[in-house]
Amino acid sequence: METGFDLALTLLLLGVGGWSILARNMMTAVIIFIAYGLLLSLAWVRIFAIDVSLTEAAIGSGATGMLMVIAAHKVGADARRVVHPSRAIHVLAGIVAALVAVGIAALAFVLPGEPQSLAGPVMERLGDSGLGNPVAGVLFVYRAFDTLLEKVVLLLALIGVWSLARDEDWGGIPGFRLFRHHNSVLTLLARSLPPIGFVFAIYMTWAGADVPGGAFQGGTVLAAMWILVMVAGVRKVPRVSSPLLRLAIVAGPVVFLAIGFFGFVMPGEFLAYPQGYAKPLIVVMEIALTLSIGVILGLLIAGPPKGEDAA
Amino acid sequence: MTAALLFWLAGSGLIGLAVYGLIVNPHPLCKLLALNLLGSGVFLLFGVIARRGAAAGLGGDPVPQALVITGIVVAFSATAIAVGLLLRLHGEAGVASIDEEDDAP
Amino acid sequence: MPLEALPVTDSTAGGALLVLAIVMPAVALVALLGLGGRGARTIVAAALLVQLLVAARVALLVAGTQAPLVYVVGGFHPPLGITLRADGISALMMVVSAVILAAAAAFAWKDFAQPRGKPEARLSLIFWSALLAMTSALNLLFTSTDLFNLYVGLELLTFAAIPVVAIKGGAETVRAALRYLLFAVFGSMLYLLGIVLIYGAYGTLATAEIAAHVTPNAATLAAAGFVTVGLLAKTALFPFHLWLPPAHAGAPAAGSAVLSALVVKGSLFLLMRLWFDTFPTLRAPDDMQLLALLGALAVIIGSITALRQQRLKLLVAYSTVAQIGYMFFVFTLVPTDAGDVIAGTAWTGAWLQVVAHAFAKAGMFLAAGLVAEILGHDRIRELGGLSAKAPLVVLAFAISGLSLMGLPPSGGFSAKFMLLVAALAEGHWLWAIVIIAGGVLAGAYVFGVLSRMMAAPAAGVELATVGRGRQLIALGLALVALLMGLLPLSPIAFLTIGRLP
Amino acid sequence: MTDFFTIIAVSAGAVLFLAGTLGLLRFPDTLTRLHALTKVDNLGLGLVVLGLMPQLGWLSAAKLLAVWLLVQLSGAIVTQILGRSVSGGEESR
Repeated sequence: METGFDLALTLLLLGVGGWSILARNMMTAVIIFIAYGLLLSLAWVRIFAIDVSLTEAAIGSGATGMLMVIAAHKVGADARRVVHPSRAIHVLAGIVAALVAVGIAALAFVLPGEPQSLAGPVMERLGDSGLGNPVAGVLFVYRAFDTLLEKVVLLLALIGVWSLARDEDWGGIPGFRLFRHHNSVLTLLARSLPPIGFVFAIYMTWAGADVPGGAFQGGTVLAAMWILVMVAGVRKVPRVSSPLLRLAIVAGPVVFLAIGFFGFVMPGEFLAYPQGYAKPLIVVMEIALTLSIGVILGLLIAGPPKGEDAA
Repeated sequence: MTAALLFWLAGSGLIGLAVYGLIVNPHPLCKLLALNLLGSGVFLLFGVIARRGAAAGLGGDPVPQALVITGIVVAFSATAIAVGLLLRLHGEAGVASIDEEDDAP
Repeated sequence: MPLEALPVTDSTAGGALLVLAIVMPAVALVALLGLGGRGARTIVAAALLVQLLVAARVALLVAGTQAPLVYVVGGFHPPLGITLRADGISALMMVVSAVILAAAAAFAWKDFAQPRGKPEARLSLIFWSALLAMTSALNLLFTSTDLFNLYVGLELLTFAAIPVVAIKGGAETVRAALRYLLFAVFGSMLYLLGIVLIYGAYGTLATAEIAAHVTPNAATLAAAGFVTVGLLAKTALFPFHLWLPPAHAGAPAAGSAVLSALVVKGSLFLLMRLWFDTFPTLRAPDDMQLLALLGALAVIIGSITALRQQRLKLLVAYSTVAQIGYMFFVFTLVPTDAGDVIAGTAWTGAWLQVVAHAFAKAGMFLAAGLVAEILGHDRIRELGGLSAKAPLVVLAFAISGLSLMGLPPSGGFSAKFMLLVAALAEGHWLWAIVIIAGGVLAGAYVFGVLSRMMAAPAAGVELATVGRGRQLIALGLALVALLMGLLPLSPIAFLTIGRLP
Repeated sequence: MTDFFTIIAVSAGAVLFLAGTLGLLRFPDTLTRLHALTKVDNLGLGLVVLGLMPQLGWLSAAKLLAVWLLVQLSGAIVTQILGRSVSGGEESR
C-alpha cells in the first residue's frame, strides 16, 4: 500500500517535472512547477523530513513560484522570439540527460552498504541546548555558522535585486504597486487574514524549537501576509530607504551576530551559548529572524524600487 | 527502504530532466526553471541519504535535512536575483535573451 | 559502520582571528544597510583596515609557529560542527585579497562616494555592500574545512560578484550578469551533488576526516567529478569560459579588478584544496592530464581570442581566461608522491602564478579603467596619445603586461619559469611548449596595445585628466607583481605549512 | 465504529475531489470550471477533515478545522477575483 503510494508519487513527480520542462507556454510551465513543488513537499514527508517539507512548500514552491509567475507574466511572450535549437540538439540533449539520470540512479547501488549517519551524535548532545527539534539543533547550535552566513546570503540577494533599480528611482517604493489590485473582496481578505497569519507565523517560529517549523517557515507566512496587505493597498508601501524598513531588515542578523559575539565572552567561543541559556537565546534570535526574513522575502518578491509616479 | 530507493530514482530522473531542459530551452526563464528543478533533484537525493541514516529514534539523519533547508534558501536567493536581472534585461533590450551577441562596436 | 574518529584538533591561539576575518565584513555590511548610507565609506575603510591587520597577523602567526591556525566554531568539533583552519596558502591568499580589496576600494573611493547632503545613493550602497560581502566570502573559502560551509561561501561570493557586474545597468552588462549567474548556479548545483554523494559515503563533511578515510570507490569518484566540473564552471576554465569576458569587462574598473584578480581564484583555491588536501589519493595521473589539457586549451584559445579583441577591457578579460589556464598545470606537475624538489617547484610556481596574476591583473584592469576614462572609450585602434597624456597609466599597463607575458624580472616570470622547469623535469613537453607559446601570445597582445598607446593622438581628440592618486594605485599593484620577480626561484617553505604530507 | 465513519467520510471526500478535478479538466470555460472546482472541493475537503477529526485529540482536530476554514476563506476570495477578472466585473482592469 505504502510502496504503491510512493511509486505513484515518484511517477507523478517525474511526470509533472517533465511537463514543466516541456511546456510550450511559459506561464503554464511555471504554474506546473508550483504544483510540482507541492508534490515534492509530499515526498519530503514520506522520507521523514517534515522541516524540509514545510520549507519546500513555503520557499521552494510558494515564494519561488511567485517570483516566477511575475517573471512569466512579464516576459512570457519572449519565448517565441528566441532561437530554438535544432532537432539534432534535442536528440543529443535527450541522450546526455538519460545518461546523467541513469548514472546517478546507479550510484544508489554503489554507496557503501552501511549507511553513515550523524543522527546519534546530534541526539547525544541535543539535550544540552534544551531544544527538542534535532533539525533546529543542527541549524542553530552545531552549524549555526552556516545559518548565520545564510542570512548574509539573503541580505546580499536583496542587495542584488536592489542593484537593478534605476538611479533616479533609488530610495523609492518597491514594485508592489505594479501589481496592486483594487478589489473590495481582496481588501476584506487583507484586513481579516493578517492577524491570523501573524499569530500563525509566531507560532511556527516558536514551535520550531521543539517540533518541525522555525524562522524560515514563519518568515514566509509573514511575507505572504505583508504582500497581501501591500497588493490590496490597505497600507502604504514603505520606501526602501525608510529607516524603519532598514531596521526590520537587519534586526535578525544583528541579533544573531550579537549573540555570536557574546559567545566570546561567555562561554568563550564564537556562536556558543552560555550553559542553560541556549534555548531562550535561540528563541529570541529566531523571532528577530522571522521578522527580517519576512520583510526580506517580501522585498525580494516585490522587486527593485520603481519610480515615484509610475503607477 | 523501498521509499528511499524510489525517491533516489525520482531525484536522478529529475536531474536528468533538468539537464535536458537546460540544453534545449534557450530562454533564460526556462533555464532558471530547469536549474530549480535540478536543485530540487539534488536536494531530494540528500533527503534519501538522510533517510538511509535513520538512527537514534529519528526517521532521518537531521544533519542533511538541515543542510537542505539552507540549500533551499540559497537557491531561492539565486532565483530572486535571476528574476530581477531577467526583468531588467527585458526592460532594457525588449527581449530577455542571453544568446551570444557581438560585443564589438 | 561509523568511521573511526580522528584525534580532536582544538582551537589554536589566535584562531579567533579567522572568525573575525569572515564575520567583521558581515558586521560592516549590516551596519551599512542599517544606517542607510550614512558614513558608508568610513565603515568600509574601517572594515578593510581591520581586514589588513587580521590577515597580516594570521600570516605572522602561521609563519611564527610554522603551524596552521585552527578555530572550532562554537566549540563543536567535526563531524557535527565547523572548523576553520588557516595554513600557509590560506594565510597567503588572505593577505593578497586584503591588499587588493583595499587597493580597489581606494581606487573606487571617489566614484562611489555618497553625495553630501543627498539621500543615500544606489551606487554607493550597492558597490560597498558587495565589496564587503566579497571580503567575507573569500576569507571563508580560504579557511573553512567543511564542504557545505564552503558551498555557502561559494554562493556568497557569486551573489557578491553579480551586483558588481550589473551595477552599471544597460542591456550588455545585465545580460552578462544573468549569464554569469546561470553558469554559477549550475556550477554550485553540481558541487552540491558531489557533496551529497560524499556525505552518503563518509557521513561527514569535514575535509580532514574525508581525507583520512577516502577510498577510490565509484561513489567517491563520481562525487569528485561533479565537484570538479561544478568548480570549473565557476572558475571559467575552458570550455566554461564564455560567461567571463563580458561580465568582467562590463563592471566598473575597480569591480573588474577584484573579479578577475580574486573572485575567480575563490573557486580555483577550493579546487586545489580539494584535489591536494581532501582527496589526494584520488589523483590519477590520466584524469589530471585532462585538467591540464583544458588548462592548455584555455591558455591558447584565451590568448588568441584576446589578440582579436577590439576593446581594451575585453582583451584584458580574455587574458584572464588564458592566465587561469596556467594554474591547472599544477594538477599534473605535482605528483601524488609529493615532497620532492620538482613537486615543490611546481607547487610554488602555481601559487606564484595565482598571486602574480592577481596583482598584475588588478593593476591592468585599473589601468584599463583609467584609459577608458581619459579617452571616453576603450577601442584599441584609437588609443593614440595616451603615453603623452598619462605616462603613469601606460607604465602600469606595461609592467602588468610584463608579468602576464612572463618576462623577467616579474612574478609572472618566476611562476611560469618554475612551472616550465617542473614540466621539463617530468617530461611533459607539450605543457612546456604551451607555457612558452602562451607567453609569446601574451607578448603579442600586450605589445599590440602598447604600440597603439604610444601612437600620436588622432586629430581633434579631447583627452580627460584623471587623478594622480588612482594612477599610482594601478602602478603600485603592477609593481608588486614586478617585485615578486625578486623572489628566489626555489620552493617556498611557507606554502607548505600545515599541509598534509 | 469511528474507523467506519472515517473510511466512509474520507472516501466520499475523495470521490468529490475526483469529480471536481474532472470538472476542472472537462468544463469549457473559466467560470464553469471555477464552479465545479470550488463547490465540490470545499465539500470534499470538509468531508475529509470531518472524517479524520474523530481519530485525533481535540487540539489536532481543532487545527484541522482551522485549516478547512482558512481554505474556505482564501478559496472564496480567490474565486471572486478570478471570476471578476474573467467576466470584466466592476473593478477589474
